[in-house]
Amino acid sequence: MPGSDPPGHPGRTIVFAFIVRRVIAAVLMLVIVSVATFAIFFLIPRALGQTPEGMAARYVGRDATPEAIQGAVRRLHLDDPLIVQYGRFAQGIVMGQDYSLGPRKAECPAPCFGFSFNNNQPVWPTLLDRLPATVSLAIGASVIWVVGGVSIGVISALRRGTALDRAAMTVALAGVSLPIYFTGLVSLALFAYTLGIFPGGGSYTPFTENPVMWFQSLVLPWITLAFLYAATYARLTRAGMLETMGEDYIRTARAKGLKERTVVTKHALRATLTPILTIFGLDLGLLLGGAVLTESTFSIPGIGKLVIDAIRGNDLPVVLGVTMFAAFFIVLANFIVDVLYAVVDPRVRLS
Amino acid sequence: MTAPHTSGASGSFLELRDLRIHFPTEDGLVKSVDGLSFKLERGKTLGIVGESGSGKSVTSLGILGLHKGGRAKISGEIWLDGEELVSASADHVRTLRGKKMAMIFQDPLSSMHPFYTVGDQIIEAYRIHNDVSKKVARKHAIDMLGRVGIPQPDRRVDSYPHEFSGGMRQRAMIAMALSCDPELLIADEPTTALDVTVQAQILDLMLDLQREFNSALIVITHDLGVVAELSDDILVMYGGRCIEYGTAEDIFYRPEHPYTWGLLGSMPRLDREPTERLMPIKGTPPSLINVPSGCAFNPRCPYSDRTAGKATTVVPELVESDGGHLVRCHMPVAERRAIWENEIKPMMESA
Amino acid sequence: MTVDDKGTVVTDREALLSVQGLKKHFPVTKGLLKRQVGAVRAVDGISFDVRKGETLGLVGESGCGKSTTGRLITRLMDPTEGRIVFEGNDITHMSQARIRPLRRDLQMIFQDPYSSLNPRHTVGSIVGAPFRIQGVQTEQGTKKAVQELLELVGLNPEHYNRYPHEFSGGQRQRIGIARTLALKPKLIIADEPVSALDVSIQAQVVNLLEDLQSELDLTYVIVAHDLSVIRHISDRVAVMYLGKIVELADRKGLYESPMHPYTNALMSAVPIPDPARRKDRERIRLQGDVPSPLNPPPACRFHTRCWKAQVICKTEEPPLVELAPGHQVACHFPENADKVTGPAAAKIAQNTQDGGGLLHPKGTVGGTTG
Amino acid sequence: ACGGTAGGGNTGSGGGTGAASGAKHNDAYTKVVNPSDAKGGTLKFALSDEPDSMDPGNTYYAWNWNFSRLYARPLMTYAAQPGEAGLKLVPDLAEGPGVASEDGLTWTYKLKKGIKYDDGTEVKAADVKYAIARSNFTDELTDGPKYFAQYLDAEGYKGPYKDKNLDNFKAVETPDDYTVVFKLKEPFAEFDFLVANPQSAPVPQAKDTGLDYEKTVASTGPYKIETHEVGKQFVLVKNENWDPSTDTTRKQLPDRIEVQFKQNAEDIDKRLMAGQIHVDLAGTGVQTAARGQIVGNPQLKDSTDNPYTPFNRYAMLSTKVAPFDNIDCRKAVQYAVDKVATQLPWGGPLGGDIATTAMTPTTVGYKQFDLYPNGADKKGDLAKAKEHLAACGQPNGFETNIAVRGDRTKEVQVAEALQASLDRVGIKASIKKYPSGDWSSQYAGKPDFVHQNKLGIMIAGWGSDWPSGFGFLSQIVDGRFIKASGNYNMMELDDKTINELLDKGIQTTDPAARNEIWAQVDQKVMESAAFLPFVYEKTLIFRPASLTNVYVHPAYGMYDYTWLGVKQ
Amino acid sequence: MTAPLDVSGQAMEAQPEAVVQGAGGKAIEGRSLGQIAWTRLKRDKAAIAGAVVVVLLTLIAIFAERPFGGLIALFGDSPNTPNNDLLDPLTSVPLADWGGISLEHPLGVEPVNGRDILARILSGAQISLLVAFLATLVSVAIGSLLGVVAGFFGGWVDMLISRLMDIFLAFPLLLFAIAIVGAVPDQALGLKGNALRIAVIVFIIGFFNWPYIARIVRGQTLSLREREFVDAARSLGASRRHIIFREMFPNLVAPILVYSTLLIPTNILFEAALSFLGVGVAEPQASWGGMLTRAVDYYQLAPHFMLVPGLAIFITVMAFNLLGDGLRDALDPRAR
Ligand SMILES: Nc1ncnc2c1ncn2[C@@H]1O[C@H](COP(=O)(O)OP(=O)(O)OP(=O)(O)O)[C@@H](O)[C@H]1O
Ligand SMILES: Nc1ncnc2c1ncn2[C@@H]1O[C@H](COP(=O)(O)OP(=O)(O)OP(=O)(O)O)[C@@H](O)[C@H]1O
Ligand SMILES: [Mg+2]
Ligand SMILES: [Mg+2]
Repeated sequence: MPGSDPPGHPGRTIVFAFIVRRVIAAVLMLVIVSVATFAIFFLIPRALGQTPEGMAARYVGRDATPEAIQGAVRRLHLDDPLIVQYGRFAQGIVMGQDYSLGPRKAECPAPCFGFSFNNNQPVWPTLLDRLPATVSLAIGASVIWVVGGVSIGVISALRRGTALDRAAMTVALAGVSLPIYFTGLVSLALFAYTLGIFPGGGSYTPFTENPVMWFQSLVLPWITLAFLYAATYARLTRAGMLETMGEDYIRTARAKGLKERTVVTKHALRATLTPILTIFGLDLGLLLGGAVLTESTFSIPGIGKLVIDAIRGNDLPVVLGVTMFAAFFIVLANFIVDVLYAVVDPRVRLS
Repeated sequence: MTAPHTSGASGSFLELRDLRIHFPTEDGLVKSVDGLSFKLERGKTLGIVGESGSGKSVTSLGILGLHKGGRAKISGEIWLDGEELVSASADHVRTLRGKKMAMIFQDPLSSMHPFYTVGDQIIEAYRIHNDVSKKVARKHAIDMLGRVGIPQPDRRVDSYPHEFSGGMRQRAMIAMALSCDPELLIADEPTTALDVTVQAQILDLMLDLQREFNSALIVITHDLGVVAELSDDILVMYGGRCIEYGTAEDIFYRPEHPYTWGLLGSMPRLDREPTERLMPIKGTPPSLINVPSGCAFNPRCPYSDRTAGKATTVVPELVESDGGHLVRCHMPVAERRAIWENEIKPMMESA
Repeated sequence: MTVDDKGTVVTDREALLSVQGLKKHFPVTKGLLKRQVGAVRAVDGISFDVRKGETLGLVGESGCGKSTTGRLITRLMDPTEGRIVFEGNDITHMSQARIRPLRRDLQMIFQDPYSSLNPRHTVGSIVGAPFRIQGVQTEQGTKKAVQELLELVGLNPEHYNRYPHEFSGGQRQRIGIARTLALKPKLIIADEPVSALDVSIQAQVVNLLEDLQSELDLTYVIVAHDLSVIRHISDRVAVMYLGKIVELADRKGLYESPMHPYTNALMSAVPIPDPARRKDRERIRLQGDVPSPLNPPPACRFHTRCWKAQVICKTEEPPLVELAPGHQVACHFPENADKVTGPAAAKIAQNTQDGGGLLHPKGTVGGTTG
Repeated sequence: ACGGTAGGGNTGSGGGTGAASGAKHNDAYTKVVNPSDAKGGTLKFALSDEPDSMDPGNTYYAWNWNFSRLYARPLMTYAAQPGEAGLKLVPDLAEGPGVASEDGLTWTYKLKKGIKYDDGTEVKAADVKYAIARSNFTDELTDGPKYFAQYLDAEGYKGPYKDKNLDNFKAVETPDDYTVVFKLKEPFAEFDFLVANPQSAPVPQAKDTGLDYEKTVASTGPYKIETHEVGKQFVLVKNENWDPSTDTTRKQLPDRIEVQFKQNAEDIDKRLMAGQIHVDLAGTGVQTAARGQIVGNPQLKDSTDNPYTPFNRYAMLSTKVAPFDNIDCRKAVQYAVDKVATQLPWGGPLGGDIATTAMTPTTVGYKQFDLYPNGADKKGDLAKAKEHLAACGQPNGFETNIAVRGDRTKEVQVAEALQASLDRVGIKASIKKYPSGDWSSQYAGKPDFVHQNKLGIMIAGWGSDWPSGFGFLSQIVDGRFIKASGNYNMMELDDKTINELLDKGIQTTDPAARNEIWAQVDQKVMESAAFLPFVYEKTLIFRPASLTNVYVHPAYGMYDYTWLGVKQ
Repeated sequence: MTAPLDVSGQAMEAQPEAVVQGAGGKAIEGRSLGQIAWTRLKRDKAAIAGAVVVVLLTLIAIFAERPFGGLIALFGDSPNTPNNDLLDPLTSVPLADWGGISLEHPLGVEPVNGRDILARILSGAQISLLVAFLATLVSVAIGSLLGVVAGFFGGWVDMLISRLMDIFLAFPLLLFAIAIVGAVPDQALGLKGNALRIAVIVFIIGFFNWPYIARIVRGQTLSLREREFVDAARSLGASRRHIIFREMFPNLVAPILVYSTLLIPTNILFEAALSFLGVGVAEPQASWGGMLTRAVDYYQLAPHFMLVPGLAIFITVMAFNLLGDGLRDALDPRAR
């Protein structure tokens, strides 16, 4: 409503209500995601004829007796109705749960995503344990791609039609078109094994252990991952800049006598980056849920590697846990982006 | 053009000499402005009227030097207060923008940056040309907002453009344009987007402010009513050229160009008895790529048969008919006047 | 139009269209559960008749509900309240299926010549669409009929296979008009038919509309914000303010002796293309903007900007009544009061007495300059 | 000692490679390379996988049966010797080999006195009994084999987690603290092999934490657990309470032993060659890339050994799926197969020797023979194959399916090679991939499924749990072991002679006579033509120069992890 | 939200230049928007190059194995014939240098079994393109339909579909794909083997990608719905079906087309990634991603084996992207 809002609006309650609403929506979404994930991993196999025994057989030794399999079925509650299994799963997340280790029970405080079928470790601490690697990868790469991609995009847009622009956009297109595992392998072959500049795959070292090694081991994955995204961001930024530079308010800024650099950085870039921020948030959220391909190419012990291994090993609780975790990050990113957007773009503030 | 530019500083505050602004495009060369000349003194108002696409906006942006660095081809001379702007460096012209000359745009919403408060945008305009602290600039911005009639300027200064109504936005635009006391103010369709009642307010405001600042004002519009309210002199543009120029009285009481007659005849008027029929101009505005040969208006001109065949072959010159009244028409002065007096005027006044 | 004691609508025999107490409120919702927290009162109880063969003009500032009215009459929107009677049929709540055949007689011209034509269809298919949609067979075949229509609106019939983007704004508007005319409607609602056009083209279209009216015996409701165009084209004019009709009169009465202060202000705000008159003109300058229709001022909606407003204007809504023959006004303190006849005059006199004093001290809200 | 992680990072320049001591390729196969008694240092292992469990009672990984001896002493163990001598069992916790009763139904072991856990308490016979109970009779510890449950006479026993009273476990008796008596359902002459399994390593009931016990195993060996971060790393330090005088097979050289799990396989090779780590714990050899490097570099090659693993890689032809119910059709396959091609996926000659028998060369009782010589170049005898096809009534070949574990790249490649070689004689085989997780419970190990889906050929592999003909063969060729699910006799060979021979063998107490019988079984199995051996698997394992006391233990097919020391 | 694929071009409008210039202009020919787009596209060399490659690839995919063994037969070797004699028995890599490139094997042979790489690349092209096309078709079908419905009907329908999109977007697609493909039995729905695999992969990719296209279509529909020609049709008494299919749909074709062209490369990459992770089509059927997986083990010993399928994917994806970008520019009235 143009001009009708008295200044000094009770903004805080509105922001609060907005946040509460979004949180409720996010939680609802997570519930749905968890149900769907659960259905996919537990319902589909059953629908396809998998029996509880068949599932249990994967988790017992090489030639387990039927009794052992039955025991595993009981221990893992695989014979419960699915709804009960889901209920236990959900309850575990909210209230924690116990788990029989044999002579005694292990406690798994909330949020409990259950125990790995394969090594009996609680899933949640495993996830937390794997998180730093993924975060290292995602954050480092995102810094590179945002800085790189955005600057290339801006320069390209400003030098539209020049050889520089065309070259940058060709490289960007290549970046989007190359499968990340391929770039990863090529860069490993080249920089790690032929030239020996960087350590090879599987050399990830936690930051807390050895920051120098941490950095060295992540340079290649960062660059590889950033290459893919930088390309996308360069294209996005360029398109956005071209559009923004044609906006009336840019003309106004020039008409005020602003220096071109100010026009570009303060006026054009600000407006261009706002929608890109949204995409960035979602991309980062997605990555935090596990950069599956990058992590498996470079053997980084992150969430993505964890889940691939878990899927291969049929470790359902871990798969379930990671999926939820990943979905959580996506939902969280969505939420943060929404809030941030409201901060950055005053036009959406009150809606 | 052999004459050295030493002819130099013209006496007028603003003088355009044979300004041409052409845009090379895929479809051909767009001759948006093709040989435009006029003079304007301080404290005077020039109205430029013409149909959509006749080159009005391109002219005004050209004066501000906003086509520099783009793909436009500019030739001719623009003298502003003794300085030639076409040949001046882009950076020098930039320093003049905002301070020496300023502009008000048609659509105030899209012409203001959506992410910055109105105050910030005025402050920015002020601080480019005045080395003052933020605080001082803010005070000035509040001052300016107050002067253009925005209620509670000290609170509204922190509003975003979208929180303003259309009229208030246009006031804010004016405040921004006037923040550095420009000597030349160009208003490109300042009221087209507004309701009549608000338009009346803005027109009043512009008149008041011009009187107060004694600046030269160029008002661009296609509403003859608006020019009549504001202008001392009027320039009628058609197909990138001036086809008639004169005082407001010349244009409204003694128009000599068939196109001007058409404009006047097309307009239903509240101040006269309603006519039976309007007198439209047939056909559509010309393409600026393939300007009709000869007189650009000839395909639409009901009198082209009275030009002894010159209409389609010879480009008419802009000739002074009397006392500064310039007309670009092949018909002899006497014949034009006769047509106006005997055919056009009576029809327009008949009920 | 009146309602007899049996409740059936007895319409003016001449009235082609009759609108009574028409309202449209757009709900404003909030939150996850879409709780309604208010309503935009776009159209808030308007009544008028349109007689056969006449042109009714609808003017007002942006956002006062003109387009909404047009869309309600053509049932592109469902009214919140009120009644629309077209040719004796109550179409207020008629289902789309039942209203379909009636649409042949009730057509609409749109404002934006760029968006009102589907860019992916040829002129032929655009203008021929009414035949196809309504399943009308023409004697000469659709193509021929379309070409005739194109000729009728002054377009080259050979343009049959062209696409809209190949035409200028004025030509496009003609295409739109040709489409409207295809089914030989009785009533045409035109929403700002010329606002998007250049003056010179505008005149062409205005002339065309007038020609067609006399040729085809059409009835128009023309919506516009340009008072001079409306004066040129209309027989009667309704002035709207914030979802209400504040004044409704024939052209002469309205333009020569406007009674509602708003009409007055509106007219005097129109710039006059006569340099001589700018110095000596008496102008009424309204202050501020139109209030939000989300929260319109009580009683007389104009009282916040009216220099004549008194306390009564804030408490008692003036009804739209006929103050002079054929001249309906909704105001407690009309201008040109000398024209007022009948009991209304007394009422006004009484208002002037017990009005409760001016709401706005001189100069703060508007008034004359000169 | 020094040499923690911090130092490890930057060592290992090019000089780290090569055989410093002048050892040659396969030297560790026959003798101890770099013998040394120098103590100290940190021995570093890496594993690309993670273990099923580090609990000796709950693991079925071959390397872990080797490795767990560092902290768990079973009743018997293999002699610490390279070559055939290493396949001999010697007493470990026990004073001597088990004594069987006349009827062969009880086996009695006497424990050595004075063997202590790392906390100083003495090992009691009841702890051995408890270890057997928990590892074979609970729902929780499912990862290890269940031989004791299978052979002991423990009808109705619920296991120690459900029934805390150990006295109800009647199949094992402990008349005193140093005597353990096992009661069997049937005579079982190779019982000593069973108790060489780490499951017989004692566990004090009070210390048992079930699945979590792998973090706190009560050590009887030369090392004890310092930390165990499941799935990440495992650290052993010296066990002061280990008495070398009671232990003839182990050494205690490094101060510290570290294992990192879940390391990148290729990277393990690189670190091995750079000397940053000492042993690839899995013992399955280097990856393809490293192999290529090693093959081309004689110096590197001298640092490697190429031992047999306990595995035979083979295919089984289902005798119940047409047309393989006809022995001639099976023989046609035996002749048609290009064994060079099926050897390639394993890594060529370095990955395994072309196999012609069911038993592997490192199994006691192995005899070499070849019933289906398929050409001098081993690429198939197509003429003979066609002959048998004709005899089988399918002169133009037939269609069949090859089932394979889809996630086992090498096996898939073998299937492809087999497919291509059979194609030459008109046998059109389609490859069916199944997930390895459910392979034996749902697919190839489920005869019903095999019949329904006409899985004529199933690619498999088998490594024996103890290196005898019985250990190797009984599960895969005994007709009475055909199970409705979890079946390993996928060819469904139910030959009376074979079954009887197996029974006879396991009751024969004389090792020589017994071994003769195993060879006969092998012969019989091959005669059925349902068993199609590809290779006796070999690995190419790398021994960094810094490793001392290295030799390949034949029972495990990898280095003896209890002997290793490191140079400092 | 990934906007590289955002093609929200507000259809064709407001192009004063395209207006017929009555006087002085050249004789007017009726040019449809498609023709205009085509003229513009023709000027875009990169897009044309992309289009040429796309056409070639499509032909290759179609004629790879048919008729009569197709292109593969032309070049000699069948994709599944091993050539063990070309391999070093110790390392399983090609004996000859350069990965065994020779006249018979123009791109060399695979390690381990010596299959002809060219033949496998050609054969793999079928899978890549088939999966990508079909999956795109599925997404486009679901996405356009739901997008139009959401945009057109608005209200709770829109709300429901939009939430559904959010939920779908919150699923980690790759994980699901891996899990589901892994769980698929050998035979179901009357399909078996690779046919079933492909069907499942197509379904998953298609089914989880629809929200992207639905978003775009919904946005377009929303803006189209506001256009007056929709009102015009309604005021003529047009049915909803008429409005959706006759009025809206022609205007949605361009963005859908552009988006599809840009979705295809994404899907090619996705299929390759699935194969790379070992859940794609089953051997011996060649697929590019599957070849890359195998190459991983040998990428130091036989780098050509990694490069060839990698480049194949790259070129294909690049070609589609170039074409898509070009189409977008050609169909977007603003991009000039
Ligand atoms: N950057 C440009 N490149 C190419 N052509 C241009 C450019 N800017 C303007 N033109 C063309 O120049 C002509 C004149 O444009 P201009 O904006 O001056 O018209 P105008 O008189 O201001 O019309 P309106 O009343 O619609 O604002 C138009 O035909 C326009 O298409
Ligand atoms: N679909 C809608 N939902 C909510 N509010 C609406 C809707 N359509 C119109 N309105 C509001 O109703 C009021 C009247 O709108 P309407 O379009 O009828 O005005 P108008 O007189 O035609 O104005 P204009 O001259 O700008 O076209 C405005 O305040 C507008 O914001
Ligand atoms: Mg303009
Ligand atoms: Mg409107």
